[in-house]
Amino acid sequence: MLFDIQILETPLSVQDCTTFVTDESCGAIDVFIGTVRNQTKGKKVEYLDFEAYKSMAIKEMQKIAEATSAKWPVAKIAMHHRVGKLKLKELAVVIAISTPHRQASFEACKFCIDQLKETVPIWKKEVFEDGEVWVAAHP
Amino acid sequence: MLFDIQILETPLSVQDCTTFVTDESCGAIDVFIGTVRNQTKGKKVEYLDFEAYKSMAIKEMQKIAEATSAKWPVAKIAMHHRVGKLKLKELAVVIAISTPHRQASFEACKFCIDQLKETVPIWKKEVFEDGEVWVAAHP
Amino acid sequence: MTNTSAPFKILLFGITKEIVGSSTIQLELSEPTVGALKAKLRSLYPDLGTLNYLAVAVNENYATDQQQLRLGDEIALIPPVSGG
Amino acid sequence: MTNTSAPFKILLFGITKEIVGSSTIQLELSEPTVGALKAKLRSLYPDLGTLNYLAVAVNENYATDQQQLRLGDEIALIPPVSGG
Repeated sequence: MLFDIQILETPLSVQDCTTFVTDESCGAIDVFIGTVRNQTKGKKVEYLDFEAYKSMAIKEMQKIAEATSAKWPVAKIAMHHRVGKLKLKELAVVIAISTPHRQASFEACKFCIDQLKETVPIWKKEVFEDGEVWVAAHP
Repeated sequence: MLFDIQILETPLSVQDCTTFVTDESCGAIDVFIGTVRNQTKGKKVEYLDFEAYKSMAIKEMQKIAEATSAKWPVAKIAMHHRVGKLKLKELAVVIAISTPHRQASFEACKFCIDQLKETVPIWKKEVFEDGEVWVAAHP
Repeated sequence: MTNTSAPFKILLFGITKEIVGSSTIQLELSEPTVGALKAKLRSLYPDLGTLNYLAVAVNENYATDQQQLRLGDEIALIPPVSGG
Repeated sequence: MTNTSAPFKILLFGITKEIVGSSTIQLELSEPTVGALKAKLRSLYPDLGTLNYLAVAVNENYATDQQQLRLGDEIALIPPVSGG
Protein backbone atom coordinates (compact mmCIF):
# COMPACT_ATOMS: atom_id res chain seq x y z
CA MET A 1 0.00 0.00 0.00
CA LEU A 2 1.44 3.34 -1.09
CA PHE A 3 -0.84 5.61 0.90
CA ASP A 4 -1.82 5.67 4.56
CA ILE A 5 -4.71 8.11 4.80
CA GLN A 6 -6.60 8.52 8.03
CA ILE A 7 -8.94 10.82 9.91
CA LEU A 8 -8.54 10.23 13.62
CA GLU A 9 -10.23 11.33 16.82
CA THR A 10 -7.12 10.47 18.82
CA PRO A 11 -3.72 12.23 18.97
CA LEU A 12 -1.66 11.92 15.80
CA SER A 13 1.70 10.15 15.80
CA VAL A 14 4.50 11.60 13.68
CA GLN A 15 6.40 8.37 14.22
CA ASP A 16 3.58 6.29 12.74
CA CYS A 17 3.66 8.45 9.61
CA THR A 18 7.43 8.45 9.16
CA THR A 19 7.67 4.72 9.83
CA PHE A 20 5.03 4.07 7.20
CA VAL A 21 6.76 6.10 4.48
CA THR A 22 10.34 4.97 5.17
CA ASP A 23 11.44 3.04 2.10
CA GLU A 24 14.80 1.66 1.10
CA SER A 25 14.50 3.10 -2.40
CA CYS A 26 14.36 6.62 -0.89
CA GLY A 27 16.94 8.93 0.64
CA ALA A 28 14.54 11.68 1.68
CA ILE A 29 11.40 12.14 3.74
CA ASP A 30 9.68 15.46 4.25
CA VAL A 31 7.06 15.79 6.96
CA PHE A 32 4.64 18.67 7.43
CA ILE A 33 2.93 19.02 10.79
CA GLY A 34 0.14 21.51 11.45
CA THR A 35 -0.11 22.42 15.14
CA VAL A 36 -2.56 24.49 17.18
CA ARG A 37 -1.36 28.07 17.55
CA ASN A 38 -2.12 30.23 20.56
CA GLN A 39 -3.41 33.20 18.57
CA THR A 40 -5.03 34.36 15.33
CA LYS A 41 -4.50 37.97 14.30
CA GLY A 42 -3.51 38.79 17.86
CA LYS A 43 -6.60 37.20 19.39
CA LYS A 44 -5.90 34.51 21.98
CA VAL A 45 -7.09 31.05 20.96
CA GLU A 46 -8.37 28.71 23.70
CA TYR A 47 -8.76 25.63 21.56
CA LEU A 48 -9.73 24.46 18.06
CA ASP A 49 -12.62 22.22 17.11
CA PHE A 50 -12.26 20.26 13.86
CA GLU A 51 -15.16 18.66 12.04
CA ALA A 52 -14.91 16.48 8.93
CA TYR A 53 -17.20 15.05 6.30
CA LYS A 54 -15.18 11.95 6.90
CA SER A 55 -15.98 9.67 3.96
CA MET A 56 -15.55 12.47 1.41
CA ALA A 57 -12.48 13.86 3.17
CA ILE A 58 -10.75 10.50 2.90
CA LYS A 59 -11.60 10.37 -0.81
CA GLU A 60 -10.28 13.90 -1.40
CA MET A 61 -7.07 13.12 0.51
CA GLN A 62 -6.67 10.01 -1.64
CA LYS A 63 -7.06 12.17 -4.76
CA ILE A 64 -4.35 14.52 -3.49
CA ALA A 65 -2.01 11.61 -2.81
CA GLU A 66 -2.62 10.29 -6.32
CA ALA A 67 -2.05 13.71 -7.91
CA THR A 68 1.17 14.07 -5.90
CA SER A 69 2.41 10.67 -7.01
CA ALA A 70 1.71 11.62 -10.61
CA LYS A 71 3.82 14.80 -10.33
CA TRP A 72 6.80 13.57 -8.28
CA PRO A 73 8.63 10.22 -7.90
CA VAL A 74 6.99 9.44 -4.59
CA ALA A 75 7.41 6.07 -2.87
CA LYS A 76 4.86 6.45 -0.05
CA ILE A 77 2.58 9.07 1.46
CA ALA A 78 1.06 9.18 4.94
CA MET A 79 -1.65 11.78 5.55
CA HIS A 80 -3.34 11.84 8.96
CA HIS A 81 -5.84 14.50 10.04
CA ARG A 82 -7.25 14.87 13.52
CA VAL A 83 -10.85 15.85 14.34
CA GLY A 84 -12.50 17.00 17.56
CA LYS A 85 -11.27 19.47 20.16
CA LEU A 86 -7.55 20.22 20.03
CA LYS A 87 -5.61 22.07 22.70
CA LEU A 88 -2.68 24.39 22.04
CA LYS A 89 0.36 22.63 20.54
CA GLU A 90 -1.63 19.52 19.56
CA LEU A 91 -1.17 18.10 16.06
CA ALA A 92 -3.99 18.76 13.59
CA VAL A 93 -2.39 17.23 10.52
CA VAL A 94 0.71 15.20 9.66
CA ILE A 95 1.80 14.61 6.06
CA ALA A 96 4.91 12.51 5.39
CA ILE A 97 6.31 11.75 1.93
CA SER A 98 9.30 9.68 0.86
CA THR A 99 11.17 10.31 -2.39
CA PRO A 100 14.54 9.21 -3.79
CA HIS A 101 16.01 12.74 -3.49
CA ARG A 102 15.24 15.65 -1.21
CA GLN A 103 14.07 18.40 -3.57
CA ALA A 104 11.02 16.36 -4.60
CA SER A 105 10.14 15.58 -0.98
CA PHE A 106 9.80 19.28 -0.14
CA GLU A 107 7.85 20.12 -3.28
CA ALA A 108 5.50 17.15 -2.95
CA CYS A 109 4.82 17.75 0.75
CA LYS A 110 4.11 21.44 0.20
CA PHE A 111 1.76 20.56 -2.66
CA CYS A 112 -0.13 18.11 -0.44
CA ILE A 113 -0.78 20.52 2.41
CA ASP A 114 -1.65 23.37 0.02
CA GLN A 115 -4.18 21.11 -1.73
CA LEU A 116 -5.54 19.73 1.53
CA LYS A 117 -6.38 23.25 2.65
CA GLU A 118 -8.19 23.90 -0.64
CA THR A 119 -10.29 20.83 -1.24
CA VAL A 120 -10.62 18.49 1.74
CA PRO A 121 -13.97 18.90 3.55
CA ILE A 122 -12.68 19.56 7.04
CA TRP A 123 -13.69 22.61 9.04
CA LYS A 124 -11.96 24.36 11.90
CA LYS A 125 -13.66 26.46 14.53
CA GLU A 126 -11.43 28.77 16.57
CA VAL A 127 -12.68 29.17 20.11
CA PHE A 128 -11.68 32.35 21.91
CA GLU A 129 -12.37 33.48 25.48
CA ASP A 130 -15.28 35.59 24.24
CA GLY A 131 -16.60 33.77 21.20
CA GLU A 132 -15.85 31.49 18.31
CA VAL A 133 -15.49 31.59 14.55
CA TRP A 134 -15.51 29.09 11.69
CA VAL A 135 -12.23 29.82 9.93
CA ALA A 136 -12.45 31.29 6.41
CA ALA A 137 -16.25 31.02 6.31
CA HIS A 138 -16.87 34.73 5.83
CA PRO A 139 -15.10 37.44 3.82
CA MET B 1 17.00 27.17 24.28
CA LEU B 2 16.06 27.71 20.64
CA PHE B 3 18.29 25.08 19.06
CA ASP B 4 18.79 21.40 19.79
CA ILE B 5 21.86 20.37 17.81
CA GLN B 6 23.36 16.93 18.25
CA ILE B 7 25.65 14.40 16.64
CA LEU B 8 24.73 10.95 17.83
CA GLU B 9 26.10 7.43 17.56
CA THR B 10 22.69 5.98 18.36
CA PRO B 11 19.49 5.85 16.25
CA LEU B 12 17.82 9.22 15.70
CA SER B 13 14.33 9.94 17.00
CA VAL B 14 12.00 12.01 14.84
CA GLN B 15 9.71 12.31 17.85
CA ASP B 16 12.47 13.87 19.97
CA CYS B 17 13.02 16.51 17.29
CA THR B 18 9.35 17.35 16.73
CA THR B 19 8.64 17.45 20.45
CA PHE B 20 11.53 19.86 20.94
CA VAL B 21 10.37 22.30 18.26
CA THR B 22 6.64 22.23 19.01
CA ASP B 23 5.74 25.72 20.17
CA GLU B 24 2.40 27.32 20.92
CA SER B 25 3.30 30.43 18.89
CA CYS B 26 3.63 28.25 15.79
CA GLY B 27 1.12 26.59 13.48
CA ALA B 28 3.66 24.77 11.30
CA ILE B 29 6.54 22.35 11.63
CA ASP B 30 8.52 21.01 8.72
CA VAL B 31 10.78 18.02 9.21
CA PHE B 32 13.40 16.75 6.81
CA ILE B 33 14.71 13.21 7.29
CA GLY B 34 17.63 11.78 5.35
CA THR B 35 17.51 7.98 5.16
CA VAL B 36 19.86 5.32 3.83
CA ARG B 37 19.02 4.38 0.26
CA ASN B 38 19.61 0.93 -1.22
CA GLN B 39 21.45 2.15 -4.31
CA THR B 40 23.55 4.92 -5.82
CA LYS B 41 23.57 5.28 -9.60
CA GLY B 42 22.23 1.74 -9.89
CA LYS B 43 24.88 0.23 -7.65
CA LYS B 44 23.59 -1.70 -4.64
CA VAL B 45 24.53 -0.15 -1.29
CA GLU B 46 25.19 -2.52 1.64
CA TYR B 47 25.52 0.16 4.32
CA LEU B 48 26.82 3.69 4.93
CA ASP B 49 29.54 4.74 7.31
CA PHE B 50 29.40 8.33 8.57
CA GLU B 51 32.34 10.10 10.17
CA ALA B 52 32.26 13.61 11.69
CA TYR B 53 34.71 16.20 12.89
CA LYS B 54 32.32 16.43 15.76
CA SER B 55 33.26 19.66 17.55
CA MET B 56 33.45 21.65 14.32
CA ALA B 57 30.34 19.98 12.88
CA ILE B 58 28.33 21.10 15.91
CA LYS B 59 29.63 24.65 15.45
CA GLU B 60 28.75 24.67 11.75
CA MET B 61 25.28 23.30 12.45
CA GLN B 62 24.84 26.05 15.04
CA LYS B 63 25.84 28.66 12.42
CA ILE B 64 23.26 27.23 10.00
CA ALA B 65 20.55 27.39 12.68
CA GLU B 66 21.47 31.01 13.41
CA ALA B 67 21.47 31.95 9.71
CA THR B 68 18.08 30.25 9.30
CA SER B 69 16.64 32.15 12.26
CA ALA B 70 17.91 35.40 10.77
CA LYS B 71 16.11 34.74 7.46
CA TRP B 72 12.78 33.29 8.66
CA PRO B 73 10.57 33.77 11.74
CA VAL B 74 11.68 30.51 13.32
CA ALA B 75 10.69 29.54 16.86
CA LYS B 76 12.87 26.45 17.33
CA ILE B 77 15.20 24.21 15.34
CA ALA B 78 16.28 20.65 16.07
CA MET B 79 19.13 19.24 13.98
CA HIS B 80 20.36 15.72 14.76
CA HIS B 81 22.97 13.89 12.68
CA ARG B 82 23.96 10.28 13.14
CA VAL B 83 27.51 8.89 12.79
CA GLY B 84 28.84 5.35 12.46
CA LYS B 85 27.56 2.46 10.38
CA LEU B 86 23.98 2.84 9.15
CA LYS B 87 21.92 0.09 7.59
CA LEU B 88 19.34 0.58 4.83
CA LYS B 89 16.35 2.73 5.88
CA GLU B 90 18.11 4.06 9.00
CA LEU B 91 17.97 7.81 9.68
CA ALA B 92 21.14 9.79 8.93
CA VAL B 93 19.79 13.25 9.67
CA VAL B 94 16.65 14.83 11.09
CA ILE B 95 15.96 18.57 10.87
CA ALA B 96 12.77 19.96 12.41
CA ILE B 97 11.75 23.63 12.32
CA SER B 98 8.73 25.41 13.77
CA THR B 99 7.37 28.65 12.32
CA PRO B 100 4.10 30.58 12.70
CA HIS B 101 2.98 29.76 9.12
CA ARG B 102 3.76 26.89 6.80
CA GLN B 103 5.51 28.52 3.85
CA ALA B 104 8.44 29.60 6.05
CA SER B 105 8.76 26.14 7.58
CA PHE B 106 9.38 24.55 4.18
CA GLU B 107 11.80 27.24 3.04
CA ALA B 108 13.74 27.26 6.29
CA CYS B 109 14.01 23.46 6.46
CA LYS B 110 15.17 23.20 2.86
CA PHE B 111 17.77 25.91 3.50
CA CYS B 112 19.08 24.02 6.54
CA ILE B 113 19.60 20.70 4.79
CA ASP B 114 21.07 22.37 1.69
CA GLN B 115 23.55 24.25 3.89
CA LEU B 116 24.34 21.21 6.00
CA LYS B 117 25.37 19.33 2.88
CA GLU B 118 27.64 22.21 1.87
CA THR B 119 29.47 23.16 5.03
CA VAL B 120 29.17 20.68 7.89
CA PRO B 121 32.28 18.48 8.23
CA ILE B 122 30.64 15.09 8.06
CA TRP B 123 31.68 12.42 5.58
CA LYS B 124 29.77 9.49 4.18
CA LYS B 125 31.34 6.30 2.83
CA GLU B 126 29.13 4.10 0.67
CA VAL B 127 29.95 0.45 1.08
CA PHE B 128 29.05 -1.84 -1.81
CA GLU B 129 29.39 -5.59 -2.17
CA ASP B 130 32.63 -5.13 -4.11
CA GLY B 131 34.15 -1.95 -2.72
CA GLU B 132 33.53 1.40 -1.09
CA VAL B 133 33.67 5.09 -1.94
CA TRP B 134 33.78 8.37 -0.02
CA VAL B 135 30.85 10.29 -1.47
CA ALA B 136 31.68 13.42 -3.50
CA ALA B 137 35.40 13.14 -2.79
CA HIS B 138 36.46 12.83 -6.42
CA PRO B 139 35.27 14.48 -9.64
CA MET C 1 -44.75 24.24 -6.33
CA THR C 2 -47.09 21.53 -7.40
CA ASN C 3 -44.75 19.30 -9.40
CA THR C 4 -42.54 18.26 -6.49
CA SER C 5 -40.18 15.33 -6.44
CA ALA C 6 -39.71 13.24 -3.33
CA PRO C 7 -37.60 14.91 -0.65
CA PHE C 8 -33.83 15.06 -0.90
CA LYS C 9 -31.81 14.72 2.28
CA ILE C 10 -28.84 17.05 2.68
CA LEU C 11 -25.90 16.65 5.08
CA LEU C 12 -24.68 19.80 6.83
CA PHE C 13 -21.29 20.56 8.35
CA GLY C 14 -19.50 23.39 10.11
CA ILE C 15 -21.12 26.77 9.76
CA THR C 16 -23.93 25.48 7.53
CA LYS C 17 -24.98 23.16 10.34
CA GLU C 18 -25.07 26.13 12.68
CA ILE C 19 -27.00 28.35 10.25
CA VAL C 20 -29.62 25.69 9.57
CA GLY C 21 -29.64 24.46 13.16
CA SER C 22 -29.44 20.78 12.27
CA SER C 23 -26.97 18.29 10.83
CA THR C 24 -29.42 17.24 8.08
CA ILE C 25 -32.42 18.71 6.31
CA GLN C 26 -34.89 17.30 3.85
CA LEU C 27 -36.08 19.41 0.92
CA GLU C 28 -38.43 19.09 -2.00
CA LEU C 29 -37.19 20.44 -5.31
CA SER C 30 -39.28 21.34 -8.36
CA GLU C 31 -36.10 21.05 -10.46
CA PRO C 32 -33.68 18.37 -9.20
CA THR C 33 -30.36 20.13 -9.86
CA VAL C 34 -27.56 21.33 -7.63
CA GLY C 35 -28.20 24.92 -8.71
CA ALA C 36 -31.88 24.72 -7.76
CA LEU C 37 -30.94 23.15 -4.43
CA LYS C 38 -28.54 25.99 -3.63
CA ALA C 39 -31.07 28.63 -4.64
CA LYS C 40 -33.76 27.09 -2.49
CA LEU C 41 -31.46 26.78 0.52
CA ARG C 42 -30.34 30.40 0.17
CA SER C 43 -33.95 31.55 0.10
CA LEU C 44 -34.82 29.48 3.18
CA TYR C 45 -31.61 30.40 5.08
CA PRO C 46 -30.40 33.82 3.91
CA ASP C 47 -27.30 33.59 6.15
CA LEU C 48 -25.95 30.96 3.73
CA GLY C 49 -25.57 33.83 1.27
CA THR C 50 -23.04 35.55 3.53
CA LEU C 51 -20.48 32.73 3.19
CA ASN C 52 -17.32 33.06 1.10
CA TYR C 53 -18.63 30.29 -1.04
CA LEU C 54 -20.95 27.33 -0.83
CA ALA C 55 -20.27 24.11 -2.70
CA VAL C 56 -22.36 20.97 -2.96
CA ALA C 57 -21.03 17.44 -2.96
CA VAL C 58 -23.01 14.62 -4.55
CA ASN C 59 -21.96 11.11 -3.59
CA GLU C 60 -18.77 12.50 -2.04
CA ASN C 61 -17.66 14.44 -5.11
CA TYR C 62 -17.81 18.17 -5.74
CA ALA C 63 -20.72 18.90 -8.08
CA THR C 64 -21.44 21.66 -10.60
CA ASP C 65 -24.66 23.69 -10.47
CA GLN C 66 -25.82 21.85 -13.59
CA GLN C 67 -25.54 18.39 -12.05
CA GLN C 68 -28.82 16.47 -11.78
CA LEU C 69 -29.83 15.07 -8.41
CA ARG C 70 -31.30 11.61 -8.16
CA LEU C 71 -33.16 9.97 -5.33
CA GLY C 72 -30.76 8.20 -3.05
CA ASP C 73 -27.84 10.52 -3.87
CA GLU C 74 -25.76 11.48 -0.84
CA ILE C 75 -25.91 15.26 -0.93
CA ALA C 76 -23.85 17.57 1.30
CA LEU C 77 -23.35 21.31 1.64
CA ILE C 78 -19.65 22.24 1.68
CA PRO C 79 -18.93 25.66 3.18
CA PRO C 80 -15.36 27.06 2.92
CA VAL C 81 -12.99 24.34 4.09
CA SER C 82 -10.28 25.07 6.68
CA GLY C 83 -8.45 21.86 7.50
CA GLY C 84 -4.75 21.52 8.26
CA MET D 1 64.28 23.74 4.79
CA THR D 2 66.52 25.05 7.55
CA ASN D 3 64.30 27.67 9.14
CA THR D 4 61.65 25.30 10.47
CA SER D 5 59.06 26.09 13.08
CA ALA D 6 58.01 23.52 15.66
CA PRO D 7 55.74 20.82 14.27
CA PHE D 8 52.05 21.39 13.63
CA LYS D 9 49.62 18.60 14.29
CA ILE D 10 46.87 18.08 11.72
CA LEU D 11 43.62 16.14 12.18
CA LEU D 12 42.52 13.94 9.29
CA PHE D 13 39.06 12.66 8.40
CA GLY D 14 37.34 10.58 5.76
CA ILE D 15 39.32 10.10 2.58
CA THR D 16 42.25 12.23 3.77
CA LYS D 17 42.70 9.83 6.68
CA GLU D 18 42.79 6.94 4.22
CA ILE D 19 45.22 8.68 1.86
CA VAL D 20 47.64 9.58 4.66
CA GLY D 21 47.06 6.31 6.51
CA SER D 22 46.62 7.93 9.91
CA SER D 23 44.11 10.08 11.78
CA THR D 24 46.76 12.73 12.59
CA ILE D 25 50.09 13.82 11.19
CA GLN D 26 52.72 16.24 12.42
CA LEU D 27 54.48 18.53 9.99
CA GLU D 28 57.16 21.21 10.05
CA LEU D 29 56.47 24.30 7.97
CA SER D 30 59.02 26.88 6.79
CA GLU D 31 56.13 29.31 6.30
CA PRO D 32 53.32 28.88 8.86
CA THR D 33 50.30 29.53 6.63
CA VAL D 34 47.35 27.43 5.51
CA GLY D 35 48.50 27.73 1.90
CA ALA D 36 51.97 26.44 2.72
CA LEU D 37 50.48 23.60 4.73
CA LYS D 38 48.28 22.52 1.81
CA ALA D 39 51.17 22.72 -0.64
CA LYS D 40 53.40 20.63 1.59
CA LEU D 41 50.70 18.02 2.16
CA ARG D 42 50.02 17.75 -1.57
CA SER D 43 53.69 17.19 -2.26
CA LEU D 44 53.95 14.52 0.43
CA TYR D 45 50.63 12.84 -0.52
CA PRO D 46 49.94 13.41 -4.22
CA ASP D 47 46.57 11.63 -3.96
CA LEU D 48 45.28 14.64 -2.01
CA GLY D 49 45.52 16.52 -5.31
CA THR D 50 42.90 14.24 -6.87
CA LEU D 51 40.15 15.41 -4.50
CA ASN D 52 37.33 17.70 -5.61
CA TYR D 53 38.63 20.21 -3.12
CA LEU D 54 40.58 20.34 0.08
CA ALA D 55 39.82 22.87 2.79
CA VAL D 56 41.58 23.51 6.06
CA ALA D 57 39.93 24.35 9.35
CA VAL D 58 41.80 26.23 12.04
CA ASN D 59 40.30 26.09 15.50
CA GLU D 60 37.10 24.64 14.05
CA ASN D 61 36.57 27.38 11.46
CA TYR D 62 37.19 27.25 7.73
CA ALA D 63 40.45 29.09 6.96
CA THR D 64 41.74 30.91 3.89
CA ASP D 65 45.10 30.04 2.35
CA GLN D 66 46.48 33.32 3.71
CA GLN D 67 45.65 32.54 7.33
CA GLN D 68 48.66 32.30 9.66
CA LEU D 69 49.06 29.18 11.77
CA ARG D 70 50.14 29.43 15.36
CA LEU D 71 51.44 26.79 17.69
CA GLY D 72 48.59 25.19 19.55
CA ASP D 73 46.06 25.86 16.77
CA GLU D 74 43.71 22.96 16.13
CA ILE D 75 44.27 22.27 12.44
CA ALA D 76 42.17 19.88 10.35
CA LEU D 77 42.01 18.87 6.71
CA ILE D 78 38.47 19.03 5.34
CA PRO D 79 37.90 16.96 2.20
CA PRO D 80 34.56 17.32 0.34
CA VAL D 81 31.79 16.97 2.90
CA SER D 82 28.86 14.61 2.33
CA GLY D 83 26.64 14.66 5.38
CA GLY D 84 22.87 14.36 5.38
